[in-house]
Amino acid sequence: MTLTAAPSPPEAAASLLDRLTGRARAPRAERAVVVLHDVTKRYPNGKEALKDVDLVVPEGDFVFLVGPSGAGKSTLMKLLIRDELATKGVVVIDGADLARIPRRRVPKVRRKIGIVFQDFKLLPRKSVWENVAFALEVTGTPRRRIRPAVDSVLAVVGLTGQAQQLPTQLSGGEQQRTAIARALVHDPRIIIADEPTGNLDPVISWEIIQLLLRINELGVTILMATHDAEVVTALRKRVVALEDGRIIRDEMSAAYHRED
Amino acid sequence: MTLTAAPSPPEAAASLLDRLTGRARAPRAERAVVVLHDVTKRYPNGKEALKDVDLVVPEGDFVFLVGPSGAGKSTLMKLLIRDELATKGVVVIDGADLARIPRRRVPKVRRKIGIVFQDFKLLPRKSVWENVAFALEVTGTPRRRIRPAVDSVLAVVGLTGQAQQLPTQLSGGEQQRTAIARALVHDPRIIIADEPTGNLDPVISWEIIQLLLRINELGVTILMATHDAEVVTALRKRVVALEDGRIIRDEMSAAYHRED
Amino acid sequence: MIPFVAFSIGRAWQGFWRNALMSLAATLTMVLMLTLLAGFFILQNVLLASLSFVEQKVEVVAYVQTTATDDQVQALVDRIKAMPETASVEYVTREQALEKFREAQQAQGREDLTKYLESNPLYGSVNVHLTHPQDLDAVTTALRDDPIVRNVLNIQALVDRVVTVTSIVRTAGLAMVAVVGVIVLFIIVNTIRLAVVARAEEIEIMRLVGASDAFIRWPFVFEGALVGLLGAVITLALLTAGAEPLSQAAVGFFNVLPLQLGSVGRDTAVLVFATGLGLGVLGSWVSVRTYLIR
Amino acid sequence: MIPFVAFSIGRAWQGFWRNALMSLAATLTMVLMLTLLAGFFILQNVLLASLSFVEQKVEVVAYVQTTATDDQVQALVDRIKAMPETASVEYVTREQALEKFREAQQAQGREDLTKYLESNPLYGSVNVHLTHPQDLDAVTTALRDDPIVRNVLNIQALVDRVVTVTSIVRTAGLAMVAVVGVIVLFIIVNTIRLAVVARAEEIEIMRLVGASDAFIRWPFVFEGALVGLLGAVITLALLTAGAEPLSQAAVGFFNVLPLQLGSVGRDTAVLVFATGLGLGVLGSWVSVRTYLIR
Ligand SMILES: Nc1ncnc2c1ncn2[C@@H]1O[C@H](COP(=O)(O)OP(=O)(O)OP(=O)(O)O)[C@@H](O)[C@H]1O
Ligand SMILES: Nc1ncnc2c1ncn2[C@@H]1O[C@H](COP(=O)(O)OP(=O)(O)OP(=O)(O)O)[C@@H](O)[C@H]1O
Ligand SMILES: [Mg+2]
Ligand SMILES: [Mg+2]
Repeated sequence: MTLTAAPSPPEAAASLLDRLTGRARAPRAERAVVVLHDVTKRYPNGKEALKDVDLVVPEGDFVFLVGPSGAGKSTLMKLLIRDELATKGVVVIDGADLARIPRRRVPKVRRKIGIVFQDFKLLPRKSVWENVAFALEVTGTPRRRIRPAVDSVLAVVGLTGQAQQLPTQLSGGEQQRTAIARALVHDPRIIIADEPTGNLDPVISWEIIQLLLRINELGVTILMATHDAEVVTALRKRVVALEDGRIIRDEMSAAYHRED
Repeated sequence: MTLTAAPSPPEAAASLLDRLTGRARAPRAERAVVVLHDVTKRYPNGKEALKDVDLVVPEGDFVFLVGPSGAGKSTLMKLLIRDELATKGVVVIDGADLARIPRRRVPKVRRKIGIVFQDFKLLPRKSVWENVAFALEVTGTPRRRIRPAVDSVLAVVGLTGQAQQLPTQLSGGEQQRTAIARALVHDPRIIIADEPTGNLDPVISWEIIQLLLRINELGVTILMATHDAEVVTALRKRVVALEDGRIIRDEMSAAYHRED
Repeated sequence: MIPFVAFSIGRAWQGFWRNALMSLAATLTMVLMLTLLAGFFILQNVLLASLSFVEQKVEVVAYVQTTATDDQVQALVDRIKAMPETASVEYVTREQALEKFREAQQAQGREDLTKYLESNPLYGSVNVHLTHPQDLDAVTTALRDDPIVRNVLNIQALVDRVVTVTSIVRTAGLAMVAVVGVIVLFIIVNTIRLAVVARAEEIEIMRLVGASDAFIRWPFVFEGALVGLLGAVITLALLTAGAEPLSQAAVGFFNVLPLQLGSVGRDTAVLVFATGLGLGVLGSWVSVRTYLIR
Repeated sequence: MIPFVAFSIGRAWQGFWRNALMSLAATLTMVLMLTLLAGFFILQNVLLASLSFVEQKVEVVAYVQTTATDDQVQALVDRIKAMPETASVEYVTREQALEKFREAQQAQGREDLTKYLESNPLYGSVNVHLTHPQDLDAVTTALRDDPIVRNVLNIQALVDRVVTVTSIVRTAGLAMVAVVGVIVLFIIVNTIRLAVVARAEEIEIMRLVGASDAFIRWPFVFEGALVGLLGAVITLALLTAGAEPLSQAAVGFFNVLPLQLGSVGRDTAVLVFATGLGLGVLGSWVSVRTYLIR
């Protein structure tokens, strides 16, 4: 893992990657960073993808979102970054009510979140390196700090060799890892990962999960939708199960399937 | 499972779906439908995605293609539908040498194959129904035969309710199932599925695998790339393992990992 | 065949509306370009009509000997009339000439000098209007060769001037129509290409699922034809709506220069339809080709 | 601020070249449209110059009493010269008038009637060229009111004709430039919109990863500016290359109508640059807006 040789900054400003390598310690808090209250989402075609959902995620939590295909997992995540607006109910991210904040503050909220989209959503005409760097550039990060940060996060996900390729020149798993790198690089407070290991082989899958666990231990809240029963069951984290738009289960230290 | 009520046609013309439901019996043969001989694929940027690959798949085989991310699985599949041309070596599909046949015969070869792309490749401005129907329309199938065929294949993958939605209005798993439906609907002789269950929950995953197994029993050759160790190990089919562009293992009745 | 055409047209129709923003942008471009082309075509016709009007004003005057008999003059007039270069011939007798001279002098407020004369000092003349002023030489020679012609007024300088101006204006007009035509062609083809490029992915997917070239191409070609036809219809509607007030406004002009525009309306309609449809089809055909040859 | 601008320009440059096909298509459209606009602008200037040339040919002729003294005539000439409506004034004496008359008669091959006279029957005249033929009335009245003026030649009919034709041609020219200008505007904005629509997905992704509006908009705006600038530069290069042969070809025309075109070259350059840059920026701004307001 290549890392910046910069002198360790004060704790408050410590980057995710610095903290990952043990140069900074994790803050501790019990504030709720994600709150959904009585949320219903009806799409224009009438489909109710979420129904009366209540969910509170305290800072530093690791939550698995499980449920069958079409249950509403991605819809929930879209609400969190205000890609869609809730039809009913309140969505609060780190104190900001997404339906109330002015439009120009929306990007600021989104930058607190690192999101891995289920369909990756890579910029088709930019290289892997540029796709990842983009998340830093839009926050006005100076160029000299962008370069080392991107290089090291690409090393973390194992894409150093593919840095200059375009998304169309990547394998499925490489695209997915690019999306993961982009979600991590800007040091977000919350990471939302929608099926981040669907295209990865078991070895890399586990590496990515380990990475997310380490990041989580540093105080970053993680919300991960997955169909990988093995991983969920093995980790014994909080599991929120959706079915047909409703939360049917919300247990701490749980498995993929209900255990009664 | 909704199916057409049409009277059973003669065996030779029996559709995949008819045969699936037991109305027709499977033909038996031992001809090789897929042959790769000494195939190397070098991409324009110099990357060698496949190196000296030899692979013979007899008609009616069920082959799992496994290997880490970036091993060359998707590249191999792209060669089979002539999306890419081999840099060296011969690729033969059902007797047709893909590098030699005239351009206008290429679509005919592609229609013998049903392919599930890793990134789905759905037409963004057509509904689920139209995306699936398209594979029949391009072969000049009359309208009255298209409707029942599409309806029944959508029922098989569980998308009857989403038939009129656009791909952007689908969940990840629904998109994947649309891609699967499109690959099945035109009754192909070979099915190539690139990570067809990456976005599906365990239950639907198993249903799709069961479906592919039943189709395979009817004599259709199946090539499936997957990272799902559980499925591969459970089924004990032929496993071809790629690593860094080379075939490192090709065993009958094998597991996901090498068992020595 | 018929199912294939029906399929292609149906798909073209869908493609047009599913991509509404893009299709309407292309159609708008088509309308504007066809309007431009039609405007130029009409203008060019007005210009040509104006120029022939100006040219027909060129008059060759041959003075006739006082000794010439009426028969001789008539023979000359007939001979000149028979020449293909001649538009019209008029004979002005000595008496008419004097009358005209007097009127002209009076109109200019000059004293009538003719009243001091006992006899008419003027000559009768044969005035010839030319179809094309370039033919001046032929007619002048033909007149001069006749024994009853005393002399032919030398208007070579004037004619040269008229010929220079009209030929330059005519060439410039043609060049402008050509330039505008080429621009219209490029823009329309370009616009359709942009619309097709935006759907490169769609074409790619069709290829990969085994669609033959015809199944990919024809829906696009029909879509191009739809854009072309729609553009042509809207353009013609606009032109028809605008024709009445415009010709009202131009009525002064047409009074001053009484022009014959004949079948311009029909020609314009044909031009607009042919261009719209042709370029729509051509543009799609060429643009889709780029993605098929692979 | 400076890093942001540098970032935006860098990204615009990348965007332009990564989308080369689309960008070049848009630039081509820009070039063609600007060429059209420049062509029309120049044409309009030639037209206006031609019309003022024609108008300056309108001459008011006032015949002066034979009894008028040189001082009186000079006073009249000075007075008329001082009028703002007057372009130039010329005094033709009786002797000059006779001389001209003789020349004219001779040129027309007519017998010289004046040799039968003992005295000069013609009048001296003050000939006034008007700046605008519409001012005929004012000048005619001023001349007629002078006691030494015998009469003023009535050219109202002629002037009316000229005024009608020139004003119609002038209005038509302006209308054409306006129509072409609007078409150019729409086409360029439309082309840029098409190019932006094709990248809607890209904009969408930027929004979702937290790019603020400015970070999304400005690269596109600079890219539009790049298309505009490049289009303008190519257009001007083409015009400069074409100017020499074209003006060579038109030399006959300019000889016949000695026109003053003055600063048209500079004005055209300014017009082309301003339009290219302005529409490029405006087009992107408006097109991107559609995707930001959500
Ligand atoms: N834009 C949309 N318009 C209409 N319906 C939609 C839209 N997006 C999603 N849906 C529907 O809402 C339901 C929930 O979709 P969602 O993407 O949230 O599922 P998911 O839990 O992420 O499933 P998967 O595991 O397959 O990704 C699906 O049935 C889908 O068809
Ligand atoms: N168009 C391309 N140009 C250059 N390199 C490419 C291109 N497509 C793929 N590659 C490279 O070739 C290698 C093999 O890619 P391929 O898509 O075949 O992998 P894969 O086995 O399907 O992986 P995954 O399981 O992640 O989908 C990768 O390292 C990838 O970066
Ligand atoms: Mg999903
Ligand atoms: Mg792959």
